[in-house]
Amino acid sequence: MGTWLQEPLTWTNFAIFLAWGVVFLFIVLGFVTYAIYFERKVIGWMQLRIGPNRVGPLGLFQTLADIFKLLIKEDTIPRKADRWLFILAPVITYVPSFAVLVVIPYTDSLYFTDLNVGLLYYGALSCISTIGIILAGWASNNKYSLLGGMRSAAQMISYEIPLVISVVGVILLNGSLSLRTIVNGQGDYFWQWNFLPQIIGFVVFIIAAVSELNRTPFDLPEAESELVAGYHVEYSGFRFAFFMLAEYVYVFAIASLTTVLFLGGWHAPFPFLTFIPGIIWFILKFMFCVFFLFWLRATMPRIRVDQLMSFGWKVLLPLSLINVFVTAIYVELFIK
Amino acid sequence: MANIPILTLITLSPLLGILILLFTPANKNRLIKTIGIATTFIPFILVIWMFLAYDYSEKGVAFEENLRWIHMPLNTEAYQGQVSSYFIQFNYHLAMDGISLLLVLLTAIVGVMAAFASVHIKKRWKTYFILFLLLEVGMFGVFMARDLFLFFLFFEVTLVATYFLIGIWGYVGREKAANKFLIYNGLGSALMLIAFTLLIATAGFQVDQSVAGQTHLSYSGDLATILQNLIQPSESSVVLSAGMQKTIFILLLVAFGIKLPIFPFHTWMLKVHNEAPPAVVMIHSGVLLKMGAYGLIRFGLFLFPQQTESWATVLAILGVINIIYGAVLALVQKEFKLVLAYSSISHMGVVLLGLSALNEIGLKGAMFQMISHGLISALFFLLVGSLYERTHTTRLDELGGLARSMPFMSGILLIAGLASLGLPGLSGFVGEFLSFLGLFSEMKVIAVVGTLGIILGAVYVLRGVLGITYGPMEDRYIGIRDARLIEAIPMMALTAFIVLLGVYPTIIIDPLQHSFEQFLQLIKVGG
Amino acid sequence: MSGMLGSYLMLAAILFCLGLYGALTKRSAVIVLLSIELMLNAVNLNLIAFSKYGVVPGLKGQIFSLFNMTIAAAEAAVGIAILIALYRNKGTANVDEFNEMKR
Amino acid sequence: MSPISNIQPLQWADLATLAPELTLVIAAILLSLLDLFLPRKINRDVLGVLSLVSVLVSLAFVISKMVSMGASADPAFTAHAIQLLGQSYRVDDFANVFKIIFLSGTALILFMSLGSIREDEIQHKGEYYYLLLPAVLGAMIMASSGDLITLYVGLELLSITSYILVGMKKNDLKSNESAFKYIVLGSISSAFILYGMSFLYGMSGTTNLAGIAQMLSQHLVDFKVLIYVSFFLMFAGFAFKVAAAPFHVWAPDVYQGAPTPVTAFLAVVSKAAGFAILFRIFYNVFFPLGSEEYTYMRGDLTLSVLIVAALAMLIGNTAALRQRNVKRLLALSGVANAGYLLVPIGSFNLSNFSEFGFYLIAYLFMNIGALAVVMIVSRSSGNDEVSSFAGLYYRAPFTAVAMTIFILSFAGIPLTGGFMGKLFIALGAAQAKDYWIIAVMIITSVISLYYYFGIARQMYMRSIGEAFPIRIPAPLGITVWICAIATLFLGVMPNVIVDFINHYFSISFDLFIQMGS
Amino acid sequence: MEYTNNYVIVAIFIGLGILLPVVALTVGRWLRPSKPTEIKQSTYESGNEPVGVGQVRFNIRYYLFALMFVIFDVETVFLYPWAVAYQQLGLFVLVEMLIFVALLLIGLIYAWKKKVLKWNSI
Repeated sequence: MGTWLQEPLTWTNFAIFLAWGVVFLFIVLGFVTYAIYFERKVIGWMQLRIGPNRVGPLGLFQTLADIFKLLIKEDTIPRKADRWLFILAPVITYVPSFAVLVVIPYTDSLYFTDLNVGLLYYGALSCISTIGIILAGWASNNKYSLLGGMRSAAQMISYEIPLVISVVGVILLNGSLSLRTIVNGQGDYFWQWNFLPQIIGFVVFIIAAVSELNRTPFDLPEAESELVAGYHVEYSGFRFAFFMLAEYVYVFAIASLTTVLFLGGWHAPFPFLTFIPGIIWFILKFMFCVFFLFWLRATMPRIRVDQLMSFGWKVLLPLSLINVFVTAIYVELFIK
Repeated sequence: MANIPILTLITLSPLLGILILLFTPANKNRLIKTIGIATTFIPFILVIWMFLAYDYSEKGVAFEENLRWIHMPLNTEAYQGQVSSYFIQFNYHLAMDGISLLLVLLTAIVGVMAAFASVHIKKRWKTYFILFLLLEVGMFGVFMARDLFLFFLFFEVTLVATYFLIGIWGYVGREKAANKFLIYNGLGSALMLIAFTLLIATAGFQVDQSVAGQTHLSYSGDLATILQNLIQPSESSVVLSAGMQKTIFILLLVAFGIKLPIFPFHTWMLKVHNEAPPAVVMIHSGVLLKMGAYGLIRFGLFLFPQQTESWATVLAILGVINIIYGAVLALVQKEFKLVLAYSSISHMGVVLLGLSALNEIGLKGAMFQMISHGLISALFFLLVGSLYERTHTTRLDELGGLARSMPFMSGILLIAGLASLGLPGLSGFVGEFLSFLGLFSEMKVIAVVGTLGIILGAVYVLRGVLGITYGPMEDRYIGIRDARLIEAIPMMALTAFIVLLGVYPTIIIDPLQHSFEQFLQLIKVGG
Repeated sequence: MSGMLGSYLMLAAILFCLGLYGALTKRSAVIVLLSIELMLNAVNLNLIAFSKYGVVPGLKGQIFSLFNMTIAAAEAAVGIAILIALYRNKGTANVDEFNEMKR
Repeated sequence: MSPISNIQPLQWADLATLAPELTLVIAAILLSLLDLFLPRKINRDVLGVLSLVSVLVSLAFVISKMVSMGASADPAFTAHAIQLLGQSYRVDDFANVFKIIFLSGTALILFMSLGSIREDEIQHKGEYYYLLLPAVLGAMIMASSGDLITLYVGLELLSITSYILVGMKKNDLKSNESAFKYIVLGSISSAFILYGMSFLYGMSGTTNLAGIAQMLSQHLVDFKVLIYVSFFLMFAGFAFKVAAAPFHVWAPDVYQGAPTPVTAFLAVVSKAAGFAILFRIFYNVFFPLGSEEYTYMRGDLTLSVLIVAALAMLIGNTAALRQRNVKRLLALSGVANAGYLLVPIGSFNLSNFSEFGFYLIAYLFMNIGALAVVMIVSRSSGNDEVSSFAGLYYRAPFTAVAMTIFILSFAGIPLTGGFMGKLFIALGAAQAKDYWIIAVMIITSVISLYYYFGIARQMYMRSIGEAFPIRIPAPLGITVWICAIATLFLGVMPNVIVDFINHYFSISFDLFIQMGS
Repeated sequence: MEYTNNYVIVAIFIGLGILLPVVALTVGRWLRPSKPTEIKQSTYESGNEPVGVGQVRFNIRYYLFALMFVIFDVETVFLYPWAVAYQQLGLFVLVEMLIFVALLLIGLIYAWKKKVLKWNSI
């Protein structure tokens, strides 16, 4: 895949790019479909329930049915809503979530782009989703939505900073923002992966990432018990589906990013395991990350909003800054 | 004798009084007045002494003080290696010639008299005398300064001091009067400053190569330097274009014309005469107006003889307008102070006429007229002050028949009036006579028209003076008393001076002899 | 590439003018602050265009724009803080009503 | 990556050169922490004293640096400037003169605030005190910078801090409002400056002033239009910062709404800093233009500076005629004074920097003095109207006399620093043969007489019913008298300052930034 | 090296991202019913009649956090290039960044002490 990037841009190549893009889009959609199913199953299992089991064998078509239901459901736009923003908000939320995926490398040769500012690109684009959420909250002209939107914004911006700073340590070690270079910088022994040298950064990253996803225990913006459904309370049908879609695409993105940044990407944990193709390793690690996220949701209670904010500012931010300096000093002493 | 800085002593001696006053408690009213009056005597005595010691043949060279003061270096980088220093220089340069001598004398006399007249001041004597003495410093300085910067400095000192004197101690309309005074005179001094700046930046430029291998460039405000550069430019000095000369001359004309005042710029002065306390008007009318004429002579005539010559007719016409306009309006005034104010305008017109003659007689006449008018108007306002003290009005229609209850003051008033209308034997006559004589030989028509104004002068002065002294007296004035001793002394003194000048004019014409020589020579050469 | 430069400069100029127009005419204080940000970002665009397509391409322009972003952020932060204080006391964010002081 | 290897990092040795700046940085940080952790009951004037001390220490560093540089300089002035960080920071006598002005102005302002700021006016006194430090630091950076980026950072450090300082009276609507106006208009002007700078960068590919100057003069023909564009954009922005008409509209409102010491800071330090970069950029970048056939270009640029100067004088002075609020009045007089100060920049002559410096120093003293008097008066009357000066002479005679001195100085009456400054500026303009600007200068001073003496009129000629004496806090009184004496001293003995500036300052080595080194 | 290709793909992804909602919503429009009623279109407030305005004034805290975010987020603008270039630069750069971040930490402490970080209601 990487070789095409070297070739001059012709219509043929463009068509190939486009085709791959579409294929990837369907892969992602497929992932989302079965991630939802998987999530319900896992949570059910952990809560000693069965989970979906009616539609299709083992309930495998449950999510498809849900999607279809959403598709044919009547779509209401509240009279008082700001119509255009209301329509635009889910799109704004969803588009970046898909667009960030472009920088993720899956194996040494399987990647879409190799931007030299890859990480920055990810950070920059993922921020835009926040705007979509605030817009949704605002445009609905509903108290719950607005509060949900604002909460979401406050939470996202509070955790954005630790998230962004926690990866500085990784950048320091590799001297590049290109995700491919970062993976290549990690070795074939698992202790060479960034999560061990960067253990503080890793922990901060994981916590902040979960929060960015608005998932339990940080799912305050859509806290059903207080805000009904938060910013998307007025959304129904497929517009609502896009918020869900965005959330699960971000699950995909964060899981891949964690794998790439901290878990050595496609590298095997030991050199003798390199005979297994990189893509397998990647998928394994990726699956683990996804599973971890679901696991969290089943295990953790939702935290209070004041705890949420002070945790972000008073713990994660100083920690991530410390991590930056510990890493810098380490690089100064041992690498340079 | 040459070691004593007599000019500085004269100029700065009032400061001594200020210093003492600063440490005098504000409530000791008599003490303050005594100190104030006493202080004015110091310069007075010094000036009299100098007047007697003045050696006409030396042109007062003995009296000159020149100290380096402000020395502002300029950057010499542009001339690296060629110029060893480059600077702007303002000196503390005082000197004395006939013109200055007379005006300083006038200042000293009027200063003493006005200090006496200040006994009528009702409040805040301490501040009053401080400002009064400051004003005196300014006036002495103006007449002696031989550096443009220094001149301007003293000029502004008089401006500020007068502003406060009018504004704090004047009558009801004092604030307006003070403001008008400030704005007009501020404008005048601004124009003057522009002219001076131009002069310093052009004619004040000097190249000194006296020491071998060292070139010193300087801009200087020194009058002698500027005169030298303007009249006899050396090859290194900046030659002013005709346009530039004209601009500067007009600026100066307007600047000093406001002070003089020349016709369209006179309105401020009426207000001041009307609203200021009489003691201040004595100074103002007696001395400050002369600063305008002095400036015109010192900077207009002496520095720009050619320009003056070409503008002589205009000056003369302006003078005539002043005379006639002042006289006509003085005729119709109902307020005696305004009569005097307009008469001042008229008399300053005579000064202008004398100047525009551009011959020896005319110039001497103008100078004489300045001195004489200074004394006469000081006397007038001394009387006005005492009068107002008693009657609380100076409106002609409310006054009359005062000769009966205060014969002494009425007599003095009559003498002042006669002097003012130019009765031979009193000082006013000599000035007017000489001025017109001078002009007759140059511009006959204008002189004739001017004389008409003098005739009108007789009418308004007599109308005013006689209206106060004779005629029916209102009942409320019956009990009023004649002048007290402290008022009588200055009145008599001033009268004595007026008579002295009338019968023995040479006493002040002699010192003038040499002062105009160089100028007249230039006129002849140029013409 | 000079055509490229020209169009970037034109875009920056348009953005700058839009920002200026907004800052001077809008009634909502928040929009005024936003317009100012727009002006600053127009400049950043200019700098980056110059650093890429300029006569003498180089990194300095990009560095400059990084500084600008920081400063603009600080400015915006202070602006919002002041606006909050004002809003608390005045109860409105309408620029037309900020007329406490005598003309 | 070659550009990275070009960066010249800060060396340890440079820290000594930066001592004045570092003093302020460290003091600001420590004081802010101190303010946070000091118990509430401790009077925050302690912080004021400490700030004052740090400003004075910094001042001492600047002066010692200046003297040592002056001593080591050989006759050819080659060692006159120390350049740091790849010529982006530059310590020369131009900068040092300005730094002395900034620091002494700030020191006076801090001193007069001690004990005279009331808790109900500024709630967070501690913050007020230590925020002045970064502000003055920004000004110092502006004076010292040789690079557009440094320059802009300094400018914004000053501006942003001033925005906060203006809004320091948190519960006062006027203060909030003026802060908001200030930040909006200030940011717009920053954007203008920046936009102009971006063109400079675009034409030269560098942000270093020397580099820009070199490129511009080499490729003058190609960039004619852009040079004008960038000049006018930047000039508009700077005119905003120094409050020169027609970009002065913010000044009256901001000066009125800000706490009085902050007004003094804006009027003196902020304005001076604006002039510092104006001077530096224009003389480095724009005015060396005009080789051979393009001399008209420089003529155009200087002429536009003079036109703005004339406009500032005219508009400032005439608009001030209508003001009834002293702070607004001083703001507009500040506009006029910005005009006077622009004259030496716009007219080429051999002494323009010493004229400029002299007038700036004179302006510093008279302005701070006048605002200190305003503080005294408004403390007792509760407002800043001109009428609150009524009868001041009866109530506080010495203060009234001091105020009179400031007024005379503002109005340009001899024996005061203000007059001397204006005279020097006028003479400089006359040397450069810009006669018309002299006329404008002097005539507008006449207009100004009216409103300046309006204050005098209130003090001496009006009286209020009861003449109870005003209580004057000692620091305020002392500040007033320091300023009054300095104003008189400058008027009588101007040589001292002028000689000082002239002794150290050299146009070609201190103002112009050379390539290389 | 056709580096532009990378951005072409980025553009394709963004385009696909936009295309999906457009297609899905358009298809949905054909499939779904549309029977709007007054009640359906009213604002949801747990089944009650909506009270007051929907766009309520929110807590001032949100702004404060937004301000904090702006400041700290921009910090990363410097941290990232610094981190990338760090290995090629000298020790002094570490010290400089240390100072820079220390200043920001002081800002954080300031906010902390001034109780900005304390969340007290919704």
